[in-house]
Amino acid sequence: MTNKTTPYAIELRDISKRFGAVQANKDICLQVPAGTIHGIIGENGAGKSTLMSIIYGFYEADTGFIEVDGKRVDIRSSQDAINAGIGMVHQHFMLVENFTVLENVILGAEGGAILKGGIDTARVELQRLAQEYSLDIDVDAIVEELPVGLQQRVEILKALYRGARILILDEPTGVLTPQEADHLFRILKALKEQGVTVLLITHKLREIMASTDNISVMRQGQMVAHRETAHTDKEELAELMVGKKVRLTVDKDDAKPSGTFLSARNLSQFDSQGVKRLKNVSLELRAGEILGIAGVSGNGQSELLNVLAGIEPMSEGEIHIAGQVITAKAPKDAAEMRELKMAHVPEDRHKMGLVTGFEAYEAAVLGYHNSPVYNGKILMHRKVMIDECNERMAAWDVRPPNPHLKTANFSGGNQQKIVIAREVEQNPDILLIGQPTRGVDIGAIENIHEQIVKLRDSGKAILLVSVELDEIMALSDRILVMFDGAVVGELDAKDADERTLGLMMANAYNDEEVSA
Amino acid sequence: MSQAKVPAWVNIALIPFLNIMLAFLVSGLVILAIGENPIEAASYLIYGAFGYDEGVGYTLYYATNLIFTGLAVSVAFKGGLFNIGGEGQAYIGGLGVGLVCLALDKTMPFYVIAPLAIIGAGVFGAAWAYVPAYLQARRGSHIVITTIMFNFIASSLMVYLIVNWLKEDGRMAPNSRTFEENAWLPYLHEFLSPLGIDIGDSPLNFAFVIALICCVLVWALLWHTRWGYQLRTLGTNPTAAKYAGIDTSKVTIWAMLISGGLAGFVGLNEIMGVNHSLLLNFTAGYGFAGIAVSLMGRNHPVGIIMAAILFGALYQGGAELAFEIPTITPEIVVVIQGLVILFSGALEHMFKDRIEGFFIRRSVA
Amino acid sequence: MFETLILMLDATMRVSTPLIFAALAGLYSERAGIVDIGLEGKILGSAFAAAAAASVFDSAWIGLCFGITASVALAMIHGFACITHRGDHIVSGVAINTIVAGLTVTLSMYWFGMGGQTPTLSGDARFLSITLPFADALADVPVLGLIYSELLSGHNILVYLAFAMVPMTYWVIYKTRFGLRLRAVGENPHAVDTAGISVAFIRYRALIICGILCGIAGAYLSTAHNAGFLKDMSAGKGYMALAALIFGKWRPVPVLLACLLFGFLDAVAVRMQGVVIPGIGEVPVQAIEVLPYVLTVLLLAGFIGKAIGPKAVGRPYVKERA
Amino acid sequence: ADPAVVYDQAGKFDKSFNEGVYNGVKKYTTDSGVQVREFEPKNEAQVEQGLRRLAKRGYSPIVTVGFNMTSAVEKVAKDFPKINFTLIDGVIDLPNVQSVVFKEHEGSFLVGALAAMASKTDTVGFIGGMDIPLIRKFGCGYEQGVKYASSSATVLQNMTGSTGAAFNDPTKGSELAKSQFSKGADVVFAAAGGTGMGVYQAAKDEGKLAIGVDSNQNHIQPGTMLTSMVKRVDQAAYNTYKDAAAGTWKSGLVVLGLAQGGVDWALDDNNAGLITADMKAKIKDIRAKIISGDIKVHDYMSDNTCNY
Ligand SMILES: Nc1ncnc2c1ncn2[C@@H]1O[C@H](COP(=O)(O)OP(=O)(O)OP(=O)(O)O)[C@@H](O)[C@H]1O
Ligand SMILES: Nc1ncnc2c1ncn2[C@@H]1O[C@H](COP(=O)(O)OP(=O)(O)OP(=O)(O)O)[C@@H](O)[C@H]1O
Ligand SMILES: [Mg+2]
Ligand SMILES: [Mg+2]
Repeated sequence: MTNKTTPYAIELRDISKRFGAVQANKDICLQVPAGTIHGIIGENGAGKSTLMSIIYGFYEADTGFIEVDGKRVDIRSSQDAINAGIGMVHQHFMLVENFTVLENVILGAEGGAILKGGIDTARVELQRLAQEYSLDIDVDAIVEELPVGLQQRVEILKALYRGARILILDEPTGVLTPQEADHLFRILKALKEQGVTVLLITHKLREIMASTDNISVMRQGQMVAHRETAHTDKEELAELMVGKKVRLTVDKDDAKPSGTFLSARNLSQFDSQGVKRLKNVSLELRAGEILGIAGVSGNGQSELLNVLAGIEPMSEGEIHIAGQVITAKAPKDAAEMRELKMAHVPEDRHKMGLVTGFEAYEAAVLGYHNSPVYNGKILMHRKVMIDECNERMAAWDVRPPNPHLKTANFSGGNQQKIVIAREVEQNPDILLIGQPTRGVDIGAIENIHEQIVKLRDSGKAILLVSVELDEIMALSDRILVMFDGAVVGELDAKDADERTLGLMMANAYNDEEVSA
Repeated sequence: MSQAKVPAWVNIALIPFLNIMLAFLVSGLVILAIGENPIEAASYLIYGAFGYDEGVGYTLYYATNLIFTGLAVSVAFKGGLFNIGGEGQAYIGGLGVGLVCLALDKTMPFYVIAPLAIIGAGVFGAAWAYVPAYLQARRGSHIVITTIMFNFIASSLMVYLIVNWLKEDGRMAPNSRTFEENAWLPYLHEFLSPLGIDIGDSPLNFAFVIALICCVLVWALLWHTRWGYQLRTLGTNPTAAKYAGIDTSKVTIWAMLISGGLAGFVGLNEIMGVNHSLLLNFTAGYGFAGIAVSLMGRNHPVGIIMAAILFGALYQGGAELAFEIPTITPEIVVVIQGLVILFSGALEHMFKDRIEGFFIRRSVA
Repeated sequence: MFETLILMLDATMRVSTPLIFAALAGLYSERAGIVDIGLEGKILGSAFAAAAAASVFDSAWIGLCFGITASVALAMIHGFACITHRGDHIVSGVAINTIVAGLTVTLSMYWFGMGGQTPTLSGDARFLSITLPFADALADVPVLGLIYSELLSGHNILVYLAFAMVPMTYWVIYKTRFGLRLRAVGENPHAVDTAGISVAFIRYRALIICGILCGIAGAYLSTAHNAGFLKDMSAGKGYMALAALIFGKWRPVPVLLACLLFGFLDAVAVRMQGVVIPGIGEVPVQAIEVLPYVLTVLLLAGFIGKAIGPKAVGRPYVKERA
Repeated sequence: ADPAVVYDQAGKFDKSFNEGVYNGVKKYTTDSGVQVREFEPKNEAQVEQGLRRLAKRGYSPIVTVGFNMTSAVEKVAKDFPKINFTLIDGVIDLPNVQSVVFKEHEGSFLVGALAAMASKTDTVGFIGGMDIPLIRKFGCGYEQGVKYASSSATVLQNMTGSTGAAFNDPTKGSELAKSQFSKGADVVFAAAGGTGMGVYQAAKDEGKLAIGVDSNQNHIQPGTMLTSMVKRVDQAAYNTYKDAAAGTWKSGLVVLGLAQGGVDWALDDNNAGLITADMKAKIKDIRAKIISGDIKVHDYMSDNTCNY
């Protein structure tokens, strides 16, 4: 960099960060010219948020350093970052919900020991900012009473109030309606015109293409490509993001779907804040068929699984299964759903699928602990459980094959095998399966995929939720794409390719078709 | 990266041992600070607790109460609930025992009274735990606060009942009348001396046997029944419990009922075993001591028995110590108890993280 | 009748004072996200330290300093466990209460050899009541005179301080930078952290204030309201303060009212022993004593409104999942 | 054998009842040079345990303090017939137990009369500890004395509580005293153990008079302690040891009243200024009349009523 003309607004040099065994960031280099909007894309878990948190001083990098305006800065805390003119809008908002907008904005920048002065200054300053960037907001409103879009505006105001010249936004549109998102991009543009540098993380290619100047792509903790927005397209980006992973070919014949085991109609669900997380989803699970649900995570897939499995009650809609109708008024819990021959491999094995403090043989009956097979009149049949666990460990090649090992002490892949074996071996009619190969190595992936196909071929109905496009395409017979809680498209697996799916997942497919 | 490489004995033996040693060390410093010799104090303490027959009897008698309350805390704890209400539940459990004995001792034989008294202790103790449990399960009221409040309510209730209704006429102290002997739990020295085992004239009574039986039952319940399975699932991973279709509020309520019932059994030992009348304040802090016992015993019946005997020895040895060195009050035992709670409970990460780190580094290297 | 009421309220002020200090102490701590059932232990520890020092140095003020020091030290142990080592707040509180219950008796036995008491304090070793100007002169003025001379005048300085602490706390919590950060850290420590403020430092400071206030509460018990330390003299006041804190929904003025209510019930109960009320008979004192606890349970159960505490209270703040 | 003493749970420094016994023990040690083994139990179980331990080691006689110990002493005395016990304030009928009880009503009568004479408002107060017959006995004797000296006087009576804690709650004591003062009382008699400390403090703070109990408590707040109703538990303890050493200790019931010097009122430098010659003379007269039987003081515990 001897002949650089203007220094970069921010430059990262060889940043690495490791969480325990996870290498979240590895040797990351990044240069962002001042006054540009720089997009960063990458799959879930690629390390984007970690990188931004390092820039913002929330985490400290293990190695590497950061330059701002050509000067090396030592960022050890958020305070350092703020002093260096960096502001961040986090993926999960960092707001004190029962504070007013004003209080949230001045928190940490109160301008004196007594609040009054700071509040008055902030009121005036916020008015100015609001006018300048059309960031209108009622500064005396309580934050938790504001819609998400406005809460995000508070985050932006927070950064600007502190005089941020570099603004990081981590998936800012994940929670926004299209209109709100449009408004946000107009604001970003206005900021850019004032010379603010913006780092924008998003999964939505349409947004990236529409609003950025440059784009960097991350994969598995590394920076894999940099592009100028003008010289790239969605297809290329999608490919860069997904990477040239080993193509997993699963040997399978065409599906021969027969009867319907489950049909769901207009399922909706509101979360505790009253936000609609699942929007009128209808689907059918047919014997001998794998139905894949594709989508960027956080678009309602988890809610769908939970509602189908009976873990969370639905708010609206109905499920028909085994001659029974389940509605919001007549719900069934997870145990009752299992009795209807439905099995469920949850997305998150640590949080849900396993009790990591249990020995393997105990975890291997979770959810089926009431089964007469394992229970005597009073005591549980430990021996039966252990024997069965031994058998399954052999059959599924769980290593080490030790039923008494604490579940926590198995590797991710082997934990997953324990869970899948438990659910599959119950011989269910329906198997709900979420992220079956998340964090599982290639050998195990193959094994798991084979089992899923085998299950289909024996006439089971399978619902597969995965954020891995490869996996969806390799396994599914039919694919639904979810976006923002709703099903936005349905494809026959034969018609699916990465490009189409990638676009649908980013909800950019229809724009594309219209423009094409 | 993981616990995988930390040997099991580190967690179940080394860390608790270090915690208790640190607690003893600090207690030793306190004794040193008040100008006494900790070694000498320790020798009186050990002699008092184990050095002679009667001392052993007393040690086990105190341990009986602590086993009950320790089990009570741990059953709730296994379900992720922190029951600070052992004191109140024990108190009310004693009321149950007392009422049974007072009602029946004149008319019924021992073998009728005893099972009814056991039921009385359990049911009353459980009933006292029920309200906080219900409020936690269905209304989300914080069980720690409600159980604390219920301790106070229990103590006022007992004063009211004993002073106004149960006190024997013409007696000064607020005690009920003394039960007839057929409502007394037999002393163990009556059984043991014919066998040639001498525990002196100690108050150790049949309740100790009941406590041991409870340990076995709790062990079986927690690790060998379906209900125990559900409880442990709930306690370690509530999300997994929901996933498994476990009715969490039902399990919560039952866990507290059992916990309260176990605490209530303190009444058997104290009321039916030793005092033979219903009196005030017989719980004497055993409910709180149960927290230390259960923390130290790692919430396992075997650990609880050992911890209870250790604390029983401290109580008994502490009394001996205070007898021999009057400047040291038996309250030194309370200090040790508190330090155990501090080091093996609140400061568990202080050692744990470092020691595990050490073993991990060693195994990585 | 009116006079009886005034006298009852007069007693209420005296009895409520330690509750007010302790409840405000809890308010600082819990508003910062630290559950503190160790209020009881801090009060007791301070009561002992204050009485011991006051009797040795023959000065109530020195006693107060020692009481505060002891209480702050206990608060720092709590902080060390809960903030630095992410320990369970409740376990730590129980531990502190237990340690103090034993240690005060042990130390006083050693120092004073009086079975867990300290010598009786008199003169300068105690906070004596202050007669407000003209109190005696105005005593005969009807109604107002009585209120002024009996109810308002004639308390010791700590009583007035307790009442002054309420607006003071209100001001600190709602009107200062520290208060803003304190409240924020109890609601969402992540927000505070990303705003460039140290979560641990704020929480430690909150605990120091908590320690100071509990220290005053304890010193009041042993050197103002009473004249010496007695074993277990806090007698559940810390828990009662916690109840008042919940009852007042973690806000200064309602907390004050809750303390006054509890104090009033206490004052009534003191005078109810064996009193026969015509038509009703003897009202058991226990029924009155127990009211604060019952009310708190009802409140927690949502039967008389909802008690929602600071959102992050009781949860250790962990930045990294690793 | 070596002598011993077991205090009750209030401990030997309760400034009142136990401390009285302690004073007797101290005096005996000073006079005879014999050390007395002391034990202060901390809970119910330790009372019996401590007694047993002492008995086993052969201590005799063992002085035990307070009615609370009655059942423990009874059990242990049965098991150790060779050891002698003296129980103060309780009655046990065993060949190796001496039971010492006092005529507290007589002493209370005296201080009641003094209170009435010292009162300017003709209103006096009584604050009892735990609400038990024994304490009512104090109250009833006191009331009779007050009425004897001034038939028009008002006696305000309060009990502190209904549990043992009522003997150790100075805060409540001071609150009760303040409430009695505000109702016009200017002399208050506290028969309430440690609770009394709060009463005396309140009297001092408000410039009223208080009457102590059990030991001579006049020194606690000199100048505002009118007198103390002393109950010579020290003597009971002292005599036990002395008699035992001399071989004259006898089991059975010992009742100590005014005549035996078991109860009395206290006059020393601390309260000399408060007692006028006239009062002194009157009290002397009353005292003589009680001893001679001319004044019959009703004992509450004889029929559990205070009808005199
Ligand atoms: N505090 C933490 N402790 C341990 N591991 C972490 C932590 N934060 C992130 N990780 C891990 O680091 C990796 C990168 O995570 P990061 O959140 O940066 O991904 P991301 O690209 O932002 O993903 P997403 O698109 O889902 O937001 C993941 O494997 C994640 O599990
Ligand atoms: N949550 C956990 N708690 C404790 N130890 C764990 C945990 N998860 C994994 N481990 C341990 O960490 C090691 C590495 O785990 P990881 O999931 O990365 O294994 P892996 O090499 O990817 O194995 P696999 O090939 O089966 O996926 C495992 O051997 C396991 O013992
Ligand atoms: Mg992210
Ligand atoms: Mg892996």
